[in-house]
Amino acid sequence: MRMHPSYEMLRPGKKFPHVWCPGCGHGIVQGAIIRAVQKLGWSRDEMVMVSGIGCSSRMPVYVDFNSLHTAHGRAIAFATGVKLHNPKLHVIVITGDGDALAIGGNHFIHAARRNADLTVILMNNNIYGMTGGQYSPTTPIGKRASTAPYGTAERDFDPCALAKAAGAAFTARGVAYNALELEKLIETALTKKGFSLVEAISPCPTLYGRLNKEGNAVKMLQWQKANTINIKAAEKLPVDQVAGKIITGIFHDVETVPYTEIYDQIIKKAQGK
Amino acid sequence: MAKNTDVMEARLTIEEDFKKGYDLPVYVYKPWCKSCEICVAFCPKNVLEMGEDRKPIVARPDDCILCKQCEIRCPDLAIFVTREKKK
Amino acid sequence: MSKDIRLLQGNEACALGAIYAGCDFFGGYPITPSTEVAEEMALMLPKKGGKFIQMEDEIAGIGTILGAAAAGAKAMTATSGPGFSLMMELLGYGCMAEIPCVIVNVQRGGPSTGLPTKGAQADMMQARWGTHGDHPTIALCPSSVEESFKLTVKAFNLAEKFRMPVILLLDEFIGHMREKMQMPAPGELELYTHPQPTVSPAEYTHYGDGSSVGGPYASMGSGYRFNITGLTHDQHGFPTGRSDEIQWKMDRLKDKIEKHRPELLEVDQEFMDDAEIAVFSYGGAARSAQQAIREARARGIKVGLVRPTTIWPFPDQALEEILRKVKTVIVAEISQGQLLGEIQRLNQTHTKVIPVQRYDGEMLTPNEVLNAIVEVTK
Amino acid sequence: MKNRYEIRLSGSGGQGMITAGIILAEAAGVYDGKNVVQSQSYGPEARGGASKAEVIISDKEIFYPKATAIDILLAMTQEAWEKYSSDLNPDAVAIVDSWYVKDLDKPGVISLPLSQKAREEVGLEIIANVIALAAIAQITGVVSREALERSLLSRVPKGTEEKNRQALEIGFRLGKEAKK
Repeated sequence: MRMHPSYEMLRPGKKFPHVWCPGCGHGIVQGAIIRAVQKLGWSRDEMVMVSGIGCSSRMPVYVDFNSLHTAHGRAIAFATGVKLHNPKLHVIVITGDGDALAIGGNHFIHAARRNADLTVILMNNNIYGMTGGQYSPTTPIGKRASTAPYGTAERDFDPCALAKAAGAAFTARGVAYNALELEKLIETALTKKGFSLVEAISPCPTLYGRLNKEGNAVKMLQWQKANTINIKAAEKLPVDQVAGKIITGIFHDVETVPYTEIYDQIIKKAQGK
Repeated sequence: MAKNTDVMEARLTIEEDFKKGYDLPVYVYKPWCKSCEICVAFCPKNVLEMGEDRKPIVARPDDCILCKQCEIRCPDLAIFVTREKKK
Repeated sequence: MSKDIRLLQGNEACALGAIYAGCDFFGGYPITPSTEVAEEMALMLPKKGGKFIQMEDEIAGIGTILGAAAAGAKAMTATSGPGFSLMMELLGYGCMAEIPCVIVNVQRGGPSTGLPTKGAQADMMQARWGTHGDHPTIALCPSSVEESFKLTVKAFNLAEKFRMPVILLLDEFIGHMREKMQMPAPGELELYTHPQPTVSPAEYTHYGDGSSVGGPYASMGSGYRFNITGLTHDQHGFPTGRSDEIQWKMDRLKDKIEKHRPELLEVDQEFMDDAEIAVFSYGGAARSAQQAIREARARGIKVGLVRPTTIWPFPDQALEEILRKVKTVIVAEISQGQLLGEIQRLNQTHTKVIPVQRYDGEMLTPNEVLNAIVEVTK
Repeated sequence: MKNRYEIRLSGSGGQGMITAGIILAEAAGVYDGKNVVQSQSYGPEARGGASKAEVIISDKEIFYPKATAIDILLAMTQEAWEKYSSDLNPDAVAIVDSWYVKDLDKPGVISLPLSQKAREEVGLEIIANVIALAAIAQITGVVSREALERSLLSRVPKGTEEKNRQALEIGFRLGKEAKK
C-alpha cells in the first residue's frame, strides 16, 4: 500500500481538515511546501515556519515544524530574530497579501534590503479572506471587495518587483493550478542564500471569486490554467498577448552573502579575529 | 458532515481499509474532503466523479494513469494515488 | 582582584547589566532618550558572540526579540515614549505566548512626541494596561545607576522564570545621569536561566502543567517541535475556542503573578521605623524624596521614604500596611498622578494623601517635597 | 575644603563641555573616591546654542542629581555666561574664557585665556576644555591633579595623549597664576 506522502509532515494531535474554505488555494500551496521540504530531506527539527495573521497564516499549526504564529504583519520581524539567533534553522515565512504588503510592508522591504536569510511564501489571493473580503494591496484596480463595493480605486503592488527593488536575492511566482511548478519554485527558493520570495497566486473562491463573479474553485483554477504564461514563453510573445496574464517562473536570482553571514564577520571583527 | 480527525486517526482508517482489501488506484479520505470538486475537474482521464454524498468516487479506476494530478491539487490532502507509476 | 569601579550612565549600566545577565540578542529602533542602551549593546554583543540588530521600527524591534527568544535567546529591546506605544501589541503577544524577554522603557515626557530629551514617569499605567486584554505585568523601576544595572539583571531572571516579558521602567533622569558604580564580579549576582525539558519530544507540551513559573520549556530548534500562537491556546499551543481551555490559559497567566507575589515584590524603606509621615516615591522622583526626607529629619520631622522597585505587580499589601500605620502620606512623582491613583485605591483607612507632582520635563526638586512635608507638620 | 561641590561647565555645542563633565566626574568619583553625579542638557538645545554639563562632587551620598546652587562655574561663551550664571553661591568660583566672554556683570570673576592658549600653544582650540579642567582643579582643588590626568588619559583617543598632557600643564599654570 501507499499512504498519502504528505501525512508524515502533518502535526500530530492537530485536528483536520484545516480551517480553509472548500477549494481554497492555500491548501494546494501547503502541499507544495511540504513536498519541497520532503525533497530537500531537511529535518523537521531544523524547520521553523513563521506566519502573521490571516488565512494563509494559519498554516504553521498544521505542519509538524517548529512554528510561530505571530501578530498581523509581523512574521518577518519575528523570523529575522529566529534566524539571526540560530542561523542553522531553515526559516520559512508564510504570509498573505494583506499581512506582507499592507500592515507588514515595512518589514517586507527591510528584510529584503538587509537580505535576511528567509524564504517568504506570499500566498496572494488578492483579498482579506479571514475578515470577510476587504480589499488588499494586491486587489487589482476596479475589482470588488466588501470595502470596495463599487470596485477599488487603488492600484495594486507587484510583490516580486517590490522585493527585487528592495534587494531580494530571489523572486519567483507560481500559481496554485500549477502545483508542480510551484513546488519546484519553493524548493529552489529554500536553497537560496539570502532573502527569497515566492509569490503563490492562490484563488479565494469564497470571497474574491464570489464578489467578482469569477465562479467557484474549479472555475478559478481553470482561469489560472488559461491565463498563466511562464516567463520564458512570455519573453517570446508580443506584448498584447501577455497583457492581463499571470507570469510565472523565476524573475530574479542572484548570488548574495546573506545577513547572517555578514553578521558573523562583524562578530569576528568585534572579537579582533 | 466532515468529522475532525488528526493524522493518526486518518492513517489508521486508511490502513484498515487497505487491510480489508481496498484496491483502487485512488483513495479518498472522506472526513477531510470538503467537496470542492477540484480533483474531479482536473483529472485528465475523467476517473473521478462526485458521489451522492458530495465526495468524489473512483468511477473509472481502469482509466487512471497514476498521474497524481488529483493528489497534488487537493487542498485538503484528502485524496491520493495508491500505486506508483511503473517506470 | 581590584574593584572595578566605573562612571556610567543609567542607560549604559542597563546595557552592562543585560550583558552580565547573559543577554545575547538585542533588537530595537533608536529613540531618545533610550538610544545609549542600543549603542552600548551594538558595541558589546558581538564581542560576546551575541547579536545586535537595528530594525525598521519599534514593532519590528520587539518582534525580532520575541522571535530570537523563541529560538532560545536571552533577548532585550529598549525604547522610549512613542516607541513603547508602538510595542504594545507585541508586549501582549509576549504575555500570551509566554516568551521571556526584557523591554526597557526610558520614560520621556508625553503624550505623543512630547519631550524627547526630558524625563517623566507617566508610563506606569501604560506599562500595566497598555496592551489590550487581561494580562500579567512585571515592571521594575530603578532610582540609581547601580540599580539600573541590578534591576536589569533581575528583569532577565524574572523573565526567564516567569516566562514573560519584563519591563524595566527607567526614566530619562536616571537613564542619562552618570554615577559611579562598582561592577559586580562574575558570579556575584545570581543568574537564572530556565531549565530545558527532560521528557521525550512526544510527551512534551509547551504549556504543560508546572511550566509557568520556574518550570522547563523548550526552544525552537532544540528537537522539541511545538506551535506558538498569539491566539488563546491549549497546553499544546493549539488555538482553542473552548471556554474551559480559555479559562485555564487565562488563570495560568494570572496565577503566575498572583501566586508568587512575595518573590516578585521589593519595597525599599528608609527611616520608616518611627515615621508619622511617609513619602511614597519611585524611580527618578525618589532621588528628590531621599534628599527631602533627610533635610526634614534634620529638622526633627518624623518622615520616611517608601520606594517600590517592583512597581508591577503593585506591592498592595506592604503599602496598605504603611497607609494604616502613618498619619499622612505624600506621593511624589513626575506625572499627573499615576502612583497616586494606586495609593488612593489602597487607602481604605482614609489616611491623608497629599500629591507632589511635577510634569514640566524637570525633576521634582527636594524643596518641593520638603515643603509638602513641612506643610503637613503645621 | 568644602565637602560638597556643585559644578557647572557651560559653553556652546562642540566646545566639549559634556566630555569635560564626564572626565571631571570620573576623576573625582573613580580616582579620588568621592561620590559623584554628572548630568547634562540634551537634544536640540545642546546643538549649536548654549550647552552645559553639571557635576556634583561630595564626600556624602548624593541624592538629588541636579545642581541648585553653583560652587564652580565655567563659562566658555558670552551666551553661556548670561544663561547659566544666575544661580551662583555667594562664594562661588566663576571662571570664564577671556576670548569669548567680554561682558561680566559680576565682580571677582576669573578670566583666563583658555581658548587662546589652546590655539597658540597646542594648536587645537577644541582642547580648551582640558585646559579649563586643569585650571579648575588648580584653583579649587575639587579634584586631584593625578586623578584628573588618569581620567583624562583613559578617555581621550589614542595618539592624542601628548597634546592632552600639554593642555593639562597649561591649565595648571594658568590656575597657579590666577591664584596669586
